[in-house]
Amino acid sequence: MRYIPSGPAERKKLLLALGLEHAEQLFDSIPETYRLKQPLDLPPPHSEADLMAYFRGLSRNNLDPHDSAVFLGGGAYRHFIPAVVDHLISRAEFYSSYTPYQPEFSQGTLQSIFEFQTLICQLTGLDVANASLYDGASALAEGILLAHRVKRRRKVVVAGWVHPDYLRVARTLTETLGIEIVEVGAGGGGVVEPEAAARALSGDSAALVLQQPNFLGRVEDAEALCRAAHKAGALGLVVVNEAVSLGMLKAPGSAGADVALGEAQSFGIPLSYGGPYLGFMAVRSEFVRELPGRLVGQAKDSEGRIGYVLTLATREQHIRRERATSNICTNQGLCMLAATLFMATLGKQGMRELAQQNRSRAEYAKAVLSRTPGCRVPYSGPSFNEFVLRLPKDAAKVHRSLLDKQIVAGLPLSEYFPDRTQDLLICVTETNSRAQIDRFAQEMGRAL
Amino acid sequence: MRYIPSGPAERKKLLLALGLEHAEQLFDSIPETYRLKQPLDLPPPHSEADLMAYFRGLSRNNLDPHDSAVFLGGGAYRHFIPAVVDHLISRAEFYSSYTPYQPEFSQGTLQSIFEFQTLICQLTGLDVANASLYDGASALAEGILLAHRVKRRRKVVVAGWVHPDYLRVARTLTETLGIEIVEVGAGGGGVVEPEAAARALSGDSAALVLQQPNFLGRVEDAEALCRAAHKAGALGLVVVNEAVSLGMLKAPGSAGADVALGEAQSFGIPLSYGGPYLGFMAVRSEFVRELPGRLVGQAKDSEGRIGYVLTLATREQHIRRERATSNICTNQGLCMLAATLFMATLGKQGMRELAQQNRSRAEYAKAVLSRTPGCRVPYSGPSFNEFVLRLPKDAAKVHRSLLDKQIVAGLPLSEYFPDRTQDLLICVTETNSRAQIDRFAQEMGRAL
Amino acid sequence: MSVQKNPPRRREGLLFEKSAPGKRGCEVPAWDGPVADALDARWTRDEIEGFPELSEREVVRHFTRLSRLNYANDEGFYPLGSCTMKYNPKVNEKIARLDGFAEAHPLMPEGAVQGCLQVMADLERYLCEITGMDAFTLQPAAGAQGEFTGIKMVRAYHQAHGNPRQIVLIPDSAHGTNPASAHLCGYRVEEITSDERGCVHLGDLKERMREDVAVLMLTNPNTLGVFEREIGEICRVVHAGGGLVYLDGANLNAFVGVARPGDMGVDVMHTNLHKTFSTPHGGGGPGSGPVGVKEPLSRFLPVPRVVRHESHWKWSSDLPHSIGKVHGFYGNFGMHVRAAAYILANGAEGLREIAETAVLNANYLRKRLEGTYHLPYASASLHEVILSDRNLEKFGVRTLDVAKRLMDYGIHPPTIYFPLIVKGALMIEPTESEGIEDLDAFVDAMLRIAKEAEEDPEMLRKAPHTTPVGRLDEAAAARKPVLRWTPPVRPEVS
Amino acid sequence: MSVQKNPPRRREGLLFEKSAPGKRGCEVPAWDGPVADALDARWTRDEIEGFPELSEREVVRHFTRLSRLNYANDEGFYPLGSCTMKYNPKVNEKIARLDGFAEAHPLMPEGAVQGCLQVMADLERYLCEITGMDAFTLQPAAGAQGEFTGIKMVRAYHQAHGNPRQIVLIPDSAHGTNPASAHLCGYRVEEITSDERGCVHLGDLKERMREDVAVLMLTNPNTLGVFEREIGEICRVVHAGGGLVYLDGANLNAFVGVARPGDMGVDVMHTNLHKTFSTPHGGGGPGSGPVGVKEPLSRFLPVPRVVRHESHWKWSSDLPHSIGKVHGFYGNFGMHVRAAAYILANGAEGLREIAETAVLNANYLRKRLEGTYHLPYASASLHEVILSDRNLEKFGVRTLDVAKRLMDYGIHPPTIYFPLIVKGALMIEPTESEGIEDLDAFVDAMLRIAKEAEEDPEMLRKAPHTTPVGRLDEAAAARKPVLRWTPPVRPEVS
Ligand SMILES: Cc1ncc(COP(=O)(O)O)c(C=O)c1O
Ligand SMILES: Cc1ncc(COP(=O)(O)O)c(C=O)c1O
Repeated sequence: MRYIPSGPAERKKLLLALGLEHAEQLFDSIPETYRLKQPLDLPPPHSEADLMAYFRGLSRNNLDPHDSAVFLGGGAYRHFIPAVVDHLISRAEFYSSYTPYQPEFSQGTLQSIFEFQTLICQLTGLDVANASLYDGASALAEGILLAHRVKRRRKVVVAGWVHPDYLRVARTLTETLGIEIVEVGAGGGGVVEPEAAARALSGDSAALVLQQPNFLGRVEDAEALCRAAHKAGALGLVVVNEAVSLGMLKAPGSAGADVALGEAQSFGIPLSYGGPYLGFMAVRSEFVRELPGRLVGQAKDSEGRIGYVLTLATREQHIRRERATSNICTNQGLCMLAATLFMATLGKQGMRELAQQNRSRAEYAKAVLSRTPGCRVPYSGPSFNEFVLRLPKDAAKVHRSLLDKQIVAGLPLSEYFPDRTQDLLICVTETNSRAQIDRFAQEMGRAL
Repeated sequence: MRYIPSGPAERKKLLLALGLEHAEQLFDSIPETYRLKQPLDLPPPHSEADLMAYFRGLSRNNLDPHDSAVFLGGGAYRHFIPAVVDHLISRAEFYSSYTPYQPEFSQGTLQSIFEFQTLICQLTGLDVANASLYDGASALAEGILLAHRVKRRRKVVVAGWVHPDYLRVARTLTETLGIEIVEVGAGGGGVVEPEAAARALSGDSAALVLQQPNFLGRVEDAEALCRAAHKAGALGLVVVNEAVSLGMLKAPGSAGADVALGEAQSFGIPLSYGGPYLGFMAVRSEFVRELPGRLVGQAKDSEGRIGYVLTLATREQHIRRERATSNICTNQGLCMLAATLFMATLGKQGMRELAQQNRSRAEYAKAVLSRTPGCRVPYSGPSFNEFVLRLPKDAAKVHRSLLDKQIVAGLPLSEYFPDRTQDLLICVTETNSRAQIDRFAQEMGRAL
Repeated sequence: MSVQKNPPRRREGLLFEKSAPGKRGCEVPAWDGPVADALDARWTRDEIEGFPELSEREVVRHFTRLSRLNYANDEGFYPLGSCTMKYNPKVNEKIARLDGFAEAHPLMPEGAVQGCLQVMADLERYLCEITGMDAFTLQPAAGAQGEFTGIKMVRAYHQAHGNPRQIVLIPDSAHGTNPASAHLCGYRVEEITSDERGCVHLGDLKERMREDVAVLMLTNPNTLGVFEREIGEICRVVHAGGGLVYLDGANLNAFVGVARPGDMGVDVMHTNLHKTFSTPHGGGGPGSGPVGVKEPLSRFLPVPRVVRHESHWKWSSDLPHSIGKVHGFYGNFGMHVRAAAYILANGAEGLREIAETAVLNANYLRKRLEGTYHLPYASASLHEVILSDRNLEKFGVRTLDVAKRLMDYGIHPPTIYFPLIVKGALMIEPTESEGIEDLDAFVDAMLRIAKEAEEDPEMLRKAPHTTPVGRLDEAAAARKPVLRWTPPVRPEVS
Repeated sequence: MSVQKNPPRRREGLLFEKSAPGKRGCEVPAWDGPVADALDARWTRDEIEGFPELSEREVVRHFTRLSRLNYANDEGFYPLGSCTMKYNPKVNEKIARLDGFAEAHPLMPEGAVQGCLQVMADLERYLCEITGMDAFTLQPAAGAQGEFTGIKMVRAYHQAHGNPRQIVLIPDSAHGTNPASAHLCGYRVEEITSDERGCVHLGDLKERMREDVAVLMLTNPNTLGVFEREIGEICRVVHAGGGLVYLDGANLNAFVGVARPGDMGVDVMHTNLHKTFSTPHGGGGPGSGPVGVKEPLSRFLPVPRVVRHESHWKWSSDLPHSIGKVHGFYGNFGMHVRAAAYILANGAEGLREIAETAVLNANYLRKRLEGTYHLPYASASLHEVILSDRNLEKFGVRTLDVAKRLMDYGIHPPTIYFPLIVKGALMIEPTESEGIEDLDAFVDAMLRIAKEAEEDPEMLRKAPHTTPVGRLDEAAAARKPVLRWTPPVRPEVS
């Protein structure tokens, strides 16, 4: 097999050194009855050329991303990825190494994580960030668990439009610990009324959760909501699933959040049909010992040279086992590196401009689409790069007919909320050109 | 500019250190009259996203290589490239460094070249190979110049079907030195008769040149031809432009060649619309000091450790200036590395099997195509992965009509030889599936 | 004399230290439409304080330099036990980056992503065949999340039978994620002791196997690299008590293609695609931890499930007893493609050759090192061998010193101090991806270190000596953690 | 004591030494058709003797290790004078690898490669604008081939005027390719001496400018980094004698966007895309050396030419006076794409910023190093500065020692001993791709080395001390050249 360095000659030599005659003897400790009598029923070994041809064929069974106009968001965002990201994450030193248990041989990874932690703190306006979690959805679950540990209360209030899949995951991951997740619906403007949230909070509320911008793309009043949470003695958890918005919207920390968490796929990580993505979490410093996942800290050697190490490991499963803050072990290392590279490359100005341009393009699309007869934007308040468009007829049908024109007309909200048959959730990023937007509006007009 | 590390602040600091006020002063030594009064008339600076979009658009104006069946050879061959090739040549240590003038900082490049030289010697059956030349065509010119230097004779006999572009380049590059290139046509079998070649050779012939397999894909009798050359006191030069054939056909050195040269694009180098490719040259050891281009040799340091260095530099222009063996300086370094990786990855067995399979597929195509009514293969002798198909009507027209079916039906020979209006030069490699070949034959039948 | 032959290398500063105002490494694309009015200031922020400003060149140079401070599996031996640091085929990286895959949005209509669905359906089928389980979910993002998912299904199963039960049994040699995952599912953990062979103490198991035990989490081969021969009996005992058996399949590499957990009585298991199936470890992830179940548990699998509908693949959430979702979308698809490609590249023969070679390599190392290093358990080894520092104690040299010193020989240290049941454990897993040359180099280094322990223990205790930084003081770092860069406080200008 | 803190690193063996029978790193694709009959043995070979047999894993590890023995421009300062080791933008690599480009066969019908033709037409146009020339050919594969092409056109021009002439004038400071290229075109070379400013000695030029002089090959700025201010007068003198002026444009980076050779009287020139236009140096190539001409020479350009025909691009060979072809196809297209992308990324402002920054950096280094190191020519520097070892002579330290010692500081040495008119030259070209941090680190290292020369010259003469191998004996290597691996001769078995 081409991936294995030992050929027949070397194999023989090694067997000889062990005094064995054939490889089967290596498995003497596995009871005979369990050993396979015939080979597995799998396709035959593929040469590299055949492998490539097979998967290229499959990949071409997907929609050609360069021959279509895609207006999909809803938790995964198509953004431009500078070439440096892939170039650098493809260096064997990064991608073929593992968790930096041995710091003297892993300063590259460790320093990158330290930089990532810092960047996330700067973006969220909070004090400490960890080295990544699986994805935004599990980050929300971990955030709820953290609030539960800190507050020793069992209720969590979810305010308004939080990504429905995040909530499902959070439920799966927290319900057996007796945590109850209560949802407070949004008001007519597509955002939650802080008063409604306040009413739902009580003495057994560990946290209030809001998403910024929310699932419908609207900007929530995070400040008022966090204030309400604090009043009830609960933590304010802000979920971000379009991380690009952090270049423009008030930092969660400045809005009063105790925990900011979410998904940073937007930062240099390809859509890749839903994963691998990048969960992140940042908290106020008082909660550092309750953080789940890996943390990197600064250290020194005997000559006083600065280096970086995994630290506060006593929070983690390999030391504290069932009393750990989380069960996470392998995290999203290389995605973390991609995000670090993305943030470093765009930099302070780039992050701001990117956010602004996303909004400009989305506002433009909002304007031209809402001029299409029969269409309107039901929530008129501030939004970022997503918005709801309400059609005069069944949105899923229109969506299907536009697909034939190589346009993916956002997400029919009926996929998540069966009664919302006329709504499309539309996302516009810097990858959608003006020509695409105009064509979308035009074809929408025809389809209605 | 994003590629420049100094920003406005740093720029100011550096100017200050020089006691300058503005950058224009840096150019005081360029007479005022020559300095541009207005900016160059070029397109505006492109963001990376716009750049990528522009070039992706252009690349999609070419035929989609994965949605078509291409049967083109004629000096450039489509072969499968293992992923390791691109992965490794993309390492910054290889691709962003330069000619290894400083061996202690360049052992990676130097050892690779030493390995390449060895591999080429093994493949060609000769003693010494250089570190690359520009391409096969210029390698032929360099080979002729070498023969001219060695033999001090002014005539070169070209036997049979050598790539016409190679000859054109060789003429451009050698004619001013008074070298005369004489062509001996091929016989009816698509190969040159050794007797005819012998007749053309004389006491002022420096070399006989043959291509193996020749431009029409036929296997020449290299042994007899080299014998004839030697008899006339000339060198035998064997040109190889489909390097994959070396896995199967007799090594030029074993056939009596004094010089083997040609194009190694087939070894891991993308078609890339004609370049960069990889010229190579190997010679008998007596001619080592007449070799053009770079050479790497083994050396030792004071502790006896083995290392590699550029050597025999006195042949080269930077030392010997106008008396150098060639003017070449920058060569095809990274292509050399790609070829080394390709050869190492395929290895002894892979090279053989690849050659065999190319021939099997070509023979299959020959068989099915020649069954198409009206078509025939005019030269029936041994060939490798190319052959001529003679159609009952204008080949260029048929070629154009098959293009509409996403089939590139080889090369109409009329492009090089206006009188050969019915011939297609067809190449089949391991990248052409049986289904493609069958479809080709089917559509050919329809087009006739 | 102040001249040094080896002048100190410059430390590579942090991104933030290299930043200077006005620079950027990437511009946003040109936009020819109207610019949106600014949002009200109550919604927006000022500039991101402290965020770096760098050119593209600087970013590349910074991270290229950082990369060179790392040791790579592609560079040399990396016998990190329990992590299966095998070769990551380059073609898999290319495949995962094909535009059609890399740019597929997870909420695309199914008709526009048939290629992705096919990959996932293929992989589920391959995994079933390889493990002998009946159905797989690809959602879990890593092994630990797989454990959670598996135990959660166990819980749902017991719940459906009237009682979720309360206890999860876990051998004392197990990985820390096992108890942590069990806990997250609301279970209490009880430890099973290991017997003198390093295996589950059958008597202890029998004693603890009461009716409130939901599941036994077994690792096989266990973290000592020893096959739990009595797995048949173990399963019988647990099943007899109404419990289920969970297999931590992290060590599948030891017997892939040779035997199947599904044939041994296992009810539910996870496998780590980043171990046996070669998806790159990426400096700590991303991984993928698919979970396989036997039929009785399949109605609890996470949704959505990829199913065939006429000539197409579709997502179905029609599984009323499902535990729900554990991932925002469908799991780490990028890893699924790579693993599927790996399985196809290998075929049945190739997979078996993997196990054979991995076990061969581990036993070769054991043979050459035992004696010089203490072998705490004499049981037959499969894919990894556990040694300890007992023989070096008399020189005051510990496992940590051996590990650090290996770096001076250009070799990555094994996993150390795990499993916990071995004092000063050195957990060595060569995988099938090492040839004799590198195995021997490792052996040579280990033997030389044992000699150095005798001759110059002090030097060992200060190792490594040749790395970019020396031994770092981790204890001090944890005492006063510095977890982010902060701008230097400027002395006030007077 | 035999214990060493720094144990010797293993030498990475050759491919051939690692080979073992029966292995391969890549299989050929499956073929479901008939296998061709074997060719007659007279046409075929036996196995390729000595050819390596390795797994993919071994190939990757071998070359990854080799790569780590290299120093990379992406890693640090690389001031190789005359080579313009600037940053290679990563996006250009991605663009050149787009399937549509990378898989385009050069003999495709024009309609199937409009994208490629557009790129080439664009690039020719950009280069004309940047240099002020009237037409460009992209065929030459590197600068030296560009020189040949240019001089060959000069010859054709003179020939067309009745006499090819016999002599090419070249300043003594010129690069070795200039005389070599002139010679290859059948010309005799005469050297022009440099004056005390390092520039063309006008008197000498006038004297030598006879009617059999075909062309003057001028480098501007010259290899001392000094602008030939009198280029106007130089061109007048040459033109007056019926000669032409060739510009070696290797140093275009010094004034791109600031001034244009075409405005100075130059008739023909080459430019190196791998210098000014950032295509990667690749460890020695591939490069690309487009040649630009003024109108009177354009009818001699190599064929084919890319031309517009209605709404399409076409190849045309309709140029009866063409010198013919210098490349098998159209030149190094892969480099053309990258250069075009680089020009588009920069725009006019960006290109000018390049020249400004390159000159700024060179002058900063000059300012900080002159005095400590001897500055042989006091003329104003543009993009590079030439120093010499004169001030270190008294310690017995030479340029070579300084170069080798720089490696111990983690910095690539400058070009040394070139140009030949400076004894012990250190030719330092920082390019625009270096920021203050790296410039200062270089200065610091150079100043420390000057001090070390005083304090410990012996140590310098033995440098480098920290590289994978020490100073290699190049003279011995040339005396008994070993240019390939050969199998070890086995002692006969008795
Ligand atoms: C035996 C064992 N179980 C479980 C795990 C956890 O897997 P993961 O890191 O993928 O979450 C590991 C990982 O190291 C392991 O070695
Ligand atoms: C001044 C000068 N001229 C010509 C050349 C030759 O260019 P190339 O190496 O591209 O053939 C060089 C290359 O180093 C050079 O520096």
